[in-house]
Amino acid sequence: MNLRRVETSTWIYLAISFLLIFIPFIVTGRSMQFIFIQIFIFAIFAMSYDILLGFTGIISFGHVMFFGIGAYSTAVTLGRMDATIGSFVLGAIIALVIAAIVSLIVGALTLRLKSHFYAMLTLALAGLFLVLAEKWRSVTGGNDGFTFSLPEFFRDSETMYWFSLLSMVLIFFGLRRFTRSPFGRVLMAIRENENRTESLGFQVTYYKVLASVVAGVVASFAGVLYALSLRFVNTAVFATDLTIDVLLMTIIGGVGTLIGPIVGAGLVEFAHHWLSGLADVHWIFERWIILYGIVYVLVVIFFPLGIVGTIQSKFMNRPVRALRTNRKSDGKKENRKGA
Amino acid sequence: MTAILETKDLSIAFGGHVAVNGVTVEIPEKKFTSIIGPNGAGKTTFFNLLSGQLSPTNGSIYFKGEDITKVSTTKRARMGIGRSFQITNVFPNLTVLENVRLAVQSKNKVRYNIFSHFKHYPGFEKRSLELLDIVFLKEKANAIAASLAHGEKRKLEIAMLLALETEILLLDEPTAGMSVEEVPAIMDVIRNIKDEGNRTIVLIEHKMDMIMGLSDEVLVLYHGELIAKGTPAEIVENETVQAAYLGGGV
Amino acid sequence: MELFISLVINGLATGMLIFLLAAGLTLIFGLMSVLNFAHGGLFIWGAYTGVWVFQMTNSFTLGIVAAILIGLLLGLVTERLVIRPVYGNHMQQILITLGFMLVLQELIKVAFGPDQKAVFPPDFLAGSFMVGDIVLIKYRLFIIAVGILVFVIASLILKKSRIGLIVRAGVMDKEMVQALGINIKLVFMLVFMTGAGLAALSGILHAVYSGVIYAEMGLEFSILAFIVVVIGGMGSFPGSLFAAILVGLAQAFMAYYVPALSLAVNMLLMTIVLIFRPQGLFQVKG
Amino acid sequence: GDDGEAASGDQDVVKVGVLISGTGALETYGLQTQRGFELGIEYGTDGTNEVAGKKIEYIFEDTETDPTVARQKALKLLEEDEVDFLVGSSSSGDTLAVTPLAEEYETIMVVEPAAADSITGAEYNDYVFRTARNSSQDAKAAAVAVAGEGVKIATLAPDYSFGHDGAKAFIEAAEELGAELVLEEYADQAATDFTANIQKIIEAKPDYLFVVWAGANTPWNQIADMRLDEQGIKVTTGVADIATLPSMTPLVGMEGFTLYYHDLPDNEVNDWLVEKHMEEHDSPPDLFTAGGMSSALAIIEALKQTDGDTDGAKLIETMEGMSFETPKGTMTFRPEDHQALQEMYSVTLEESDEFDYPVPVLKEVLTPEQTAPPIMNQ
Amino acid sequence: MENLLELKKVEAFVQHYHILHDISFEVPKGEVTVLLGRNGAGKTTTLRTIMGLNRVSEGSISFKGESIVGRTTFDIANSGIGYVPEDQGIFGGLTVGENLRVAMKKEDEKTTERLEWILELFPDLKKFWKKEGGQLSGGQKQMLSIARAYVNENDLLLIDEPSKGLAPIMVDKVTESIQQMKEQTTIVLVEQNFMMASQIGTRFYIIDDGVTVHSGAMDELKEDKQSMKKYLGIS
Ligand SMILES: Nc1ncnc2c1ncn2[C@@H]1O[C@H](COP(=O)(O)OP(=O)(O)OP(=O)(O)O)[C@@H](O)[C@H]1O
Ligand SMILES: Nc1ncnc2c1ncn2[C@@H]1O[C@H](COP(=O)(O)OP(=O)(O)OP(=O)(O)O)[C@@H](O)[C@H]1O
Ligand SMILES: [Mg+2]
Ligand SMILES: [Mg+2]
Repeated sequence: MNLRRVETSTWIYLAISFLLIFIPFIVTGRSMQFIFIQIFIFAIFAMSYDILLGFTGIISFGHVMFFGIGAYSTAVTLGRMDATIGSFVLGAIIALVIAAIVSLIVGALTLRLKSHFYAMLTLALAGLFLVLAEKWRSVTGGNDGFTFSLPEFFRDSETMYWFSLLSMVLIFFGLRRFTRSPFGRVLMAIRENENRTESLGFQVTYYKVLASVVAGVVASFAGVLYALSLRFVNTAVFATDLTIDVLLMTIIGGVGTLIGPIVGAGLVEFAHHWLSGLADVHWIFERWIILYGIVYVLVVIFFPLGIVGTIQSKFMNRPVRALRTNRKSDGKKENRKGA
Repeated sequence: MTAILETKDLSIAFGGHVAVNGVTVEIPEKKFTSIIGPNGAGKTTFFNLLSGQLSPTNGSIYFKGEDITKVSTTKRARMGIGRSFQITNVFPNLTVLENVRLAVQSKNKVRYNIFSHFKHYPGFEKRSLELLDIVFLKEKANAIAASLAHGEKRKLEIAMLLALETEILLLDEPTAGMSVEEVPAIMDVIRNIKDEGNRTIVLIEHKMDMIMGLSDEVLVLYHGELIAKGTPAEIVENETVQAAYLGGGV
Repeated sequence: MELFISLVINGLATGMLIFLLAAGLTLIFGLMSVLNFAHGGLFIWGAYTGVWVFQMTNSFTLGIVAAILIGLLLGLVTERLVIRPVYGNHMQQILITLGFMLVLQELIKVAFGPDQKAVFPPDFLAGSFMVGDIVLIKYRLFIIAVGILVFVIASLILKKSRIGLIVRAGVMDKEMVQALGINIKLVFMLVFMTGAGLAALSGILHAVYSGVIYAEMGLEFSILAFIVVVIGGMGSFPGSLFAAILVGLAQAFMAYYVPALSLAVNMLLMTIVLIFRPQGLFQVKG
Repeated sequence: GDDGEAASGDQDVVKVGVLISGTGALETYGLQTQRGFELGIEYGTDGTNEVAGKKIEYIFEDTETDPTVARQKALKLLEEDEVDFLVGSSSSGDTLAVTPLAEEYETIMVVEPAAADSITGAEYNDYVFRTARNSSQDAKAAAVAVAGEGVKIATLAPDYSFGHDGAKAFIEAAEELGAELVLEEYADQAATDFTANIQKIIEAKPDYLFVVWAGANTPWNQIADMRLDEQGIKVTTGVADIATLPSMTPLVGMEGFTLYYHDLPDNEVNDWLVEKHMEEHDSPPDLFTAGGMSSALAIIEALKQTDGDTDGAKLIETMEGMSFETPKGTMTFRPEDHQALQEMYSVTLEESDEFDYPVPVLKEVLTPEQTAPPIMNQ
Repeated sequence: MENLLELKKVEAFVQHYHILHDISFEVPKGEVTVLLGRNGAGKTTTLRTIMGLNRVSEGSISFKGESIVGRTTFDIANSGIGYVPEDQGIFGGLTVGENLRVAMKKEDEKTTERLEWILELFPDLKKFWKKEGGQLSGGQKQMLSIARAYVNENDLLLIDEPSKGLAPIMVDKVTESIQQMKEQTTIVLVEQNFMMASQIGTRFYIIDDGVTVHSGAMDELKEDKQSMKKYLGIS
């Protein structure tokens, strides 16, 4: 990982982003563009998850709560106000602010709770948000949800495409810088060995909370885009399934790589689209989730680093990190916790 | 001679077992103090209390006259108390270089910078490599820490501790499991630090020749209590110490 | 007063049902430190197979036996294919078992069709009787009895045998246990199978209780089981029992007195417990 | 996509895109709609697949019961297939994610079988017509079946929109008929223990308990176990699809309603449907099969009246107030909110010799006027 | 003399790293064979390879005349080999007593006798019988690890750096215990403490970079200043 290589990869990513700009001229159908938009949105969502899972080593089962917060904030604001850019911006700001506050509080709980306990807590919190969305029907329309209209600017599918693409690219480079900053290095250290990080003089608390806030805010922004792309929102944006989806994307793509979640999002969305489209060919494709599940299990066993992670470790001689924790020491850590 | 670290009646009990029992001691500044004592005497626990990994059930700790009994591990590390661990405690999945670089980064107080690239600090890498060189680990700079042999991990520990450039170095059996050939070399590293004369070193060791060769003062812990204190020569002569610790043969 | 008693009994029954569901999970987590999110998959397979045999043969006992057998069998398969590569790594366990859960759930639809299926209790457990003004539903009493039985047996086994020790040691350092001459793989497999058998057993019992089975119930109920295990303290049998009953009672009473919150009661309970007692109510060693 | 007929791009084709839940929790509903729709086209065109000189082509798409997929599939239908009509979908959420597209693309969408009131209420747009009954119609049917002057009623419903909508509408309708509400009870939709709720109901001592229920965990067993009948409380509810009938065994004797059961409606269309369905699928048509057929018949009737013109505005004009024959008798799209008024059936649940589950037996046909729901889109 | 254990041209991998290149040595019954070498030479890897914890790619390992290459670890252990790993391998969550109980293959009188002998040797273990292994001090862990290998009757003991982290007085005790053990059992010892090694060892092998480069009788080595300097850096 020397300076020069970083630069080449940056150029490659920029080039790919540049090429993606022209997709709408080739793929003119809104439905295909819609798939791309979804990929960009879920890539953003998955990258935010990667910050937690891959870089800080925090498993959350409730990451969808921030996504939902983003989606509902936007939808409610646009639904209640005129469909103008102004209300969109307001909605987005509300989304980000709420997400920041919630993630600050939730993140602070990582101090008390370790690994699966934290995971379960976030699951519960996301569940509570789901209940809130179902119950607060005057605002959310209950689980059927509601539709709203978009500002003129976003109505065009191409605009939406470019806007999502731009967001994804900016967020990618932003997060990449974030993870490669001295701060990001410390996050990785925390993932590896929290106690040790502390005794090196880093205040672990702040790092974890800030990572959680960054992840929450980015996820919320993905939710904002999601609501825009769908022009509709219902309680599904708080469903645990979404967390699972985004988890799968991150894992399949490769945790701790940032580019992995993007690849994962693309792959999962396209695989979904094509496999389910094959339902006429053979009934098994109607049950495409089986294939999906099997592929996923295989990936975890044989390519625990995900696609990007495996490529990096095989061909670029990068040190293998991420999920491959030393099994023995992992077990021992458990002991100490029990003590 | 001023004391940089001071404990007053320091005790800690685990359940019913008192591991450190009313230890009152002054660690003189810029001197080399060694702690010896049988296995389970409470040496590591004493270090854990000094560095903040554990908090005492009783008593207090002073650093440069300031009460730090309630100060967190992190803060103490920043104030200048650095330690190495008896059980190797490194970042297993990061490279050796990255392990040290994290310590260097902390030393240079680059902590919350989220905007610049970590490569913008080439000095860190250079410094890390220097340190690795000192502990004979330079060739392994790009190896994953988990793949190191036991002795190599001990060296990495030391490099990380040195990187922090803390005023006090608490070394917990730094040479345990290190090969006969390299013990003297590591001793030299430690001696050099000592000779620079501006650090306080506290060492836990079972290798008496090291203790003898390096220490200005030796503390003896026994069943959690401080039972003797003095120059190496005095301690070796001390009969209680001989019976409880040294035994006959070696 | 009748109301109170009736709520208590129903709460207990629900609690026992949840306990049965959580018991397998507790065993697998408590001993092997494996977070098995495919638990729900084993649960539905137990439910569907058990119900199928029950309806074919008209014998509830055979249904139960079939459920347990399929549980053991699937446990074997799951352990060998899915769990074995990821012992000791919680993160991977969560991920891989979630994926496998999807497979198991979807396979149910292939094997039994996507429709929900109605289930009725066997005649000797059907209906209810009245004691004074209190309605006692037979099947619930049956559940309470089975729950207690399972609890007692499991506790005895764990207390008396060295197996618990071996498994716990195996989780901490697998290589070392093997170096002590223990075939830890076999031991793990057997424990996992037992856990899976328990999951499947609770599947059939639950199916008859709720009167209906459907493929998605696996995930739904495994989340509930996890909640209980967390509240009770991961890996503690008494903890799970206590937590399950707590949840059961809370559900019953909340549904009566504060229905608005009944949707959220499990989640709330877990949140509160996690915040104030992160290790769960019953702390266990190891 | 599932092309019903070979696609050809020429002018004399009318294309219909049908969104169904082909996978996911509602996939059985999706299948019913699909079969009904196919049969509807066959019946409506006398097997020619042609109306007003135009060939009808239809494409089924699976929404997977996911609004995102629903929207994507709808876009595909509208843009790539350039459909002239949309039909669907099995879930209200999916439907709501699509209805704005109908307006945007000025394409008529026939909603079937999604029941949320808001589709023809708060979220109404001119291009949406619904052949499915909405939740309020269900509730009215239930009210008509049991309510009367001085009758005490209680409700039990799952605690989410569907349950609340249903209970509210029922209470309104029942109170209008002179009934008195004594308890409105909501239970967690995922709960398995309803005894606390039932306990409360017993204490409130209503004459009738109206249960709105959908989803798998049913309260029927427990209602029977808690011996409501012995306490003089009669249960009433909607009878749903055949798959759920076995679980209603404990409710035998109950008076309730249904929107469709294959031997209830007495008309030519239904006779044909039952016969044909038996022939092709070896089973009787189910709850939403009739609905799927109705949606096809509505489209055919509209095309007949416009003589094959698929212009949105023209179709709206035509379809508002349009009546058409369906397996459920004559349906009429109410001009105000485009909701089809339709027959509902008041039934008694009885044991059957033929099946090992109870079946609904007709008590009374409720006319479209009797069950007309309030207009909610203003 | 009969060789209890024999390694011939063993090559082994740790993950995909080729660590052992050519390890050959013989362990005659009833003797203490010492493996020496600097850090990272491959001593630990050699012991782990014997225990079946690493993949052998070439060469043979035979124990009691039978090849044990490719056999599972527990099988090898059950054929009569006890192992004290370098990192002690204490089950941190189990108590001292439980740690020993897991190790005990039988609970007969003989075992009880041995246990008593061990507890006499290491009174700390008795004192902390109910304490969790993870909470022991470094030296106590070392004692427990040794004790665990002693409770069973084994034909061969593989002991990796037993003196590490022990107080001088304990080093003496452990030395003494090994002296006693060697009456009944054959021992392979990896040790950095040359004093100790030379006291108990009968025969030595020096490993360097995964290759056995030198061997001989322990007594000779003490005299052989040149080899000492060349391979061990001791002068
Ligand atoms: N976390 C803990 N819980 C309970 N007891 C503990 C804990 N940590 C240490 N002890 C006990 O305190 C005593 C002192 O342990 P400590 O690790 O300080 O010894 P030590 O002097 O460093 O010994 P060694 O030379 O063997 O490393 C031991 O008896 C140990 O069992
Ligand atoms: N998991 C691993 N991955 C890669 N290399 C490894 C791994 N384990 C050990 N090694 C390498 O194998 C070599 C031999 O290691 P081993 O632990 O056998 O040495 P040793 O002779 O026991 O040293 P020490 O005296 O320090 O304990 C070392 O260079 C080490 O870096
Ligand atoms: Mg110590
Ligand atoms: Mg070694």
